[in-house]
Amino acid sequence: MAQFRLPQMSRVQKGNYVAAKPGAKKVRKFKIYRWDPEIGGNPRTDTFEVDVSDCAMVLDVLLKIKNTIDPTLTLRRSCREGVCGSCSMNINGENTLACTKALDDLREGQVNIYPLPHMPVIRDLVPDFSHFYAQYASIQPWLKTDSPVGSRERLQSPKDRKKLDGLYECILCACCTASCPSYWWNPDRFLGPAVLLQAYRWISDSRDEATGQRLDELDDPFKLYRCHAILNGTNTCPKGLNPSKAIAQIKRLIAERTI
Amino acid sequence: MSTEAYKVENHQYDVVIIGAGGAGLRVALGLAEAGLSVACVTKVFPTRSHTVAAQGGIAAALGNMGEDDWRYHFYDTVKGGDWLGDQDAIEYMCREAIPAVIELEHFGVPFSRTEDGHIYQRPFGGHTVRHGEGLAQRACAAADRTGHAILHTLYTQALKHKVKFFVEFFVTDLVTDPRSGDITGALAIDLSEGNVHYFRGHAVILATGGYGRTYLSCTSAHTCTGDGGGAALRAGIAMQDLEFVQFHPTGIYGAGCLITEGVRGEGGYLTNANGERFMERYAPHVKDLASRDVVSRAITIEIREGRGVGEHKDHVLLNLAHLGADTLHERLPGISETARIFAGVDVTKQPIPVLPTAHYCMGGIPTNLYGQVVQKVGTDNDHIVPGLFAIGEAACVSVHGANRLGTNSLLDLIVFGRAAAQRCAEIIKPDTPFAQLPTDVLDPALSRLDKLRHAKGGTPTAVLREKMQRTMQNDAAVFRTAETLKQGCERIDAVYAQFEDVHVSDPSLIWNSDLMETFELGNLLVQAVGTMHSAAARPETRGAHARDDFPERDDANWMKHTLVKVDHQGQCALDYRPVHTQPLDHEVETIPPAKRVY
Amino acid sequence: MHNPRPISPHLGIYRWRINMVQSSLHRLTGLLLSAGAVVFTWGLIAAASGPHGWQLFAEFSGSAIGLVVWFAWIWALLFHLCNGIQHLLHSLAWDYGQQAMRDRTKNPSYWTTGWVVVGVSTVLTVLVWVLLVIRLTGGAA
Amino acid sequence: MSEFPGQSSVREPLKIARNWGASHTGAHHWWLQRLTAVALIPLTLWFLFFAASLVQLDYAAVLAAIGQSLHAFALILLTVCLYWHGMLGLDVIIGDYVHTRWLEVTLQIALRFGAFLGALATTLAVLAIWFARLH
Repeated sequence: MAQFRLPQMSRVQKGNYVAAKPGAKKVRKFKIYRWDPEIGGNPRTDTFEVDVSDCAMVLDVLLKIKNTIDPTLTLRRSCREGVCGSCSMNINGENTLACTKALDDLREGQVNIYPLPHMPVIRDLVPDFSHFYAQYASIQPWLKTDSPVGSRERLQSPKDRKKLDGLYECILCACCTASCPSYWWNPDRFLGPAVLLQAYRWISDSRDEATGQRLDELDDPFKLYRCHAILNGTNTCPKGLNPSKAIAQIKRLIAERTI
Repeated sequence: MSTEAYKVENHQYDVVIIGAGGAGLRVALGLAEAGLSVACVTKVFPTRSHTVAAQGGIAAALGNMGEDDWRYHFYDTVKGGDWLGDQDAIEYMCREAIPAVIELEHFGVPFSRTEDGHIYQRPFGGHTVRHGEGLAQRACAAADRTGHAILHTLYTQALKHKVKFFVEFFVTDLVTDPRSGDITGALAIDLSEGNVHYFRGHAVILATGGYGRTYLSCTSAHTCTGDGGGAALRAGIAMQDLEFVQFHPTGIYGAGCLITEGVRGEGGYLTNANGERFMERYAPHVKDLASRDVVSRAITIEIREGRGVGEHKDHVLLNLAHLGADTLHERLPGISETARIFAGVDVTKQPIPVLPTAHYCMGGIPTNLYGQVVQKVGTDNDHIVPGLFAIGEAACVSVHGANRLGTNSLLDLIVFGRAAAQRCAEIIKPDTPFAQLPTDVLDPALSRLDKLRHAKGGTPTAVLREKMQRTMQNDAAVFRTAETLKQGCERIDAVYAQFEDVHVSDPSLIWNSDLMETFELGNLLVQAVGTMHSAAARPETRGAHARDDFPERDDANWMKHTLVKVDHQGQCALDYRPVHTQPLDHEVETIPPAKRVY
Repeated sequence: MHNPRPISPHLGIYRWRINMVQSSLHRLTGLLLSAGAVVFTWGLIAAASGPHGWQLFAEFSGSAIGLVVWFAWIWALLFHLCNGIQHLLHSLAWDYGQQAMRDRTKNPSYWTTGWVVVGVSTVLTVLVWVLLVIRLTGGAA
Repeated sequence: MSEFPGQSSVREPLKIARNWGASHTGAHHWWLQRLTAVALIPLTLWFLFFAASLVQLDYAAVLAAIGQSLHAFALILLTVCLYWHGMLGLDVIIGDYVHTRWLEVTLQIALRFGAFLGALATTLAVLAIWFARLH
């Protein structure tokens, strides 16, 4: 059966409490998931009281904790402006990028921070993405053409180019994929929203000559049709993209060619 | 320490690439296409590299939107670089730009389009036609996400060509054969498993990007720590022109996030506290589209003279509301989002508060125009270091000279990534056997790894890093004087010395980001030291290196590249090598130095 | 080999929004309706088998358990129906609240329609039962 | 599932990602589910009223109502769509949650037989009432 409860060794225990330093101006509490592979055992949640007076985004807080309280806190981060997709994590129950999630946009009270849901954890907030990347590779996400090209660019009308808007901007942060209950229960066979959005990005490209083949490859009860339009992915996309809609469009295209 | 304690996994590839940004991916797929075995070792998943943050465009004189010629591009680049760029390399880049960008389109990059279906091109700072007579529309753009579009597409092409990636492998050092002194490969930690790996190759290509994080406020990602440059300096390689660090005129005030020059290309303009379009005074012809060093200096002067906006009068405003919601939505959707998130500004109604922010390192590891690392050996100014390549921001070809033009960095990645792949394919035969190496070849790298891993000094990495960043921010800023630079040298040397006292809190090798940041700090620090000392030694104003006390360019004495070596004690050895003023062939003529007006 | 990696928390921490509630209910009501199909079959076979068989079925339908089953079935049917219509619209790639999502200034339109689905199905259930009760108590229907 | 991707597998991720290929059968399922769903909208609404009209009727009147040709026809249509739609739905639920291979296959087989038998029995019952009324 699909495991709705976490396996015994994955259940989260209560961890340490770090109080704010005296003289802190604006204190907020952050409960953060921790797991150290060298120690093993069950993961825990540590709670940090942090002076957030000089922090705008959740990432600022995490780096402040790392720099001034606990250097062992582990997370991915890079661009800090929402374009690289490194710092995706679950903040107050929803997947998003820590670097663009403003503290002011979070509801009052304690902030809960977990790694992306239902993924194997390497350490603290760093989950293992290798399967996600392999699934991305499995849809052959590159331009496929056989027609010869000259020394000039292929032409594409602005109208056709517009079809790629809302698709090519995906940053592969996996927020949507890790928010999808269907993916939680079938990660090995369901491609998940992010990868399907990318599949649709190539299906929609007027220059690509493998559209039919791409649709063939997706026509499978598990790869594509595990999507039950729950819309968690669309809800959570930090870039405001719409994977659920992309998936609906793939399904529609596949259906249309059979009728 | 005992190096036996580390079980090292060995890999052999024809070519080992370190870094998987735009340059790393372009060279990787070129090599894979040529049938060489390639390992691409990268500390972040390829699409998380900082190329992804490039916004405005990639330059190529396609002439899709009006008159253009690569020779104009050549002229603009030489002039933009304040005559410090090598004209042979610049000629190569500007000419190859056209096929290189067309090739990107063939790879599938989703460029924006003109009405007739060609690649959309927008104006950019410093890009002109007929040697400054008019603005050129030369920046090929995918909305304002050009870097993202290119990086993702290159990654897909690398997948297509089955490039072998080692993702989240952190390279700690280059490995040198102690007998010959040749670079034989690199030592890396697999972050997810905590194992040590030795990647051996007939060539090692450094595509590790710039060292922007030496500054406190920069547009660079947290990961832009110049790891290749650091490793090269430690391996005894001299770096070139480090003093030239570009400040982008329009980083968001406070956050430092980049707002592309493409905003001004589309018609945006800067204003001061009086609401005046002050660029008209500094660059009467092209105004807001002067090259970046000019605009950054102008903004700094405005603020200095009390015409800055805001409570502290410490920034200026970038106006774009007049462009209209439709244009903003279609052409600049990304910066609309960034401005909303980081400045709380609705760009359809309000201007964006901006400030010059450290952005790009013109300097780097010196190479020829095939990406091969060159050093000055005796009288030979272009001695090729066998088996070592550098491309992208890590390298200094030098096409950007003293100041890079916007959109030329993406171009640099693609053109020289491509060139390096071609050169490797010429000089390396697939599956050439490897010679036996001494058994202790890894010892220096392993002992450094072991030392830092167990570093138990009194100064946390984060504290030291901030000290370095503040020093660079204060003393190697847009304007420099002998005084600030002297003080900067003393301070940065002190920070360097303090690195001996660094504290790493956790000896684990599995995703130990504290350890990783310490390695990164080590890399940043050598380059910070090199930058400060190179800058202190150059008494002239050229491009991004602006001296208050020497406001003029001094071509008689200083039209030459700085070379700097930094030894293990942090001592700098400076040397100089001439600028190549001769173009490659007769298609263009040398552009003689002239006063730079825009 | 490293220590076995834990699986990060999922259902236990994820924030429920109306869309997730709808999806769970759609599944739950689907199961109820499938069970109801068996009752439906029983009723028709009972009718075909003769007065005695029908009597049993009618008694069950009128009993307390029977009434609960019917109530649940009708609610399940109406919810599944309304939600199913939204699903069909989604299948046409309609109602995804496109642009409003981008700037996060508005809630996506499918949250609104989600609440409409819940509201309409509840109102309809009540309405059907009011009518039934009126009929059962001998009122004109 | 047998291999949780990335947790303790010694297999290459690409092996797991590509493992199953595509069965090219999803569209059929999707199409039939929606087709039966659309048919069920009027059919179930009609049935609500029809069932309500049977409340408190005596046996003969019930038989008479079911035996009306139009009603019998609608009931058979409803039966077919209901069972078909239900089967497709339960198929998805089993696929989502049941990952023990033998159990999954057994349930899928049982589901198909069950749905077929259920639909057949219901249809026969309606036909029997209709024939009885004709004669």
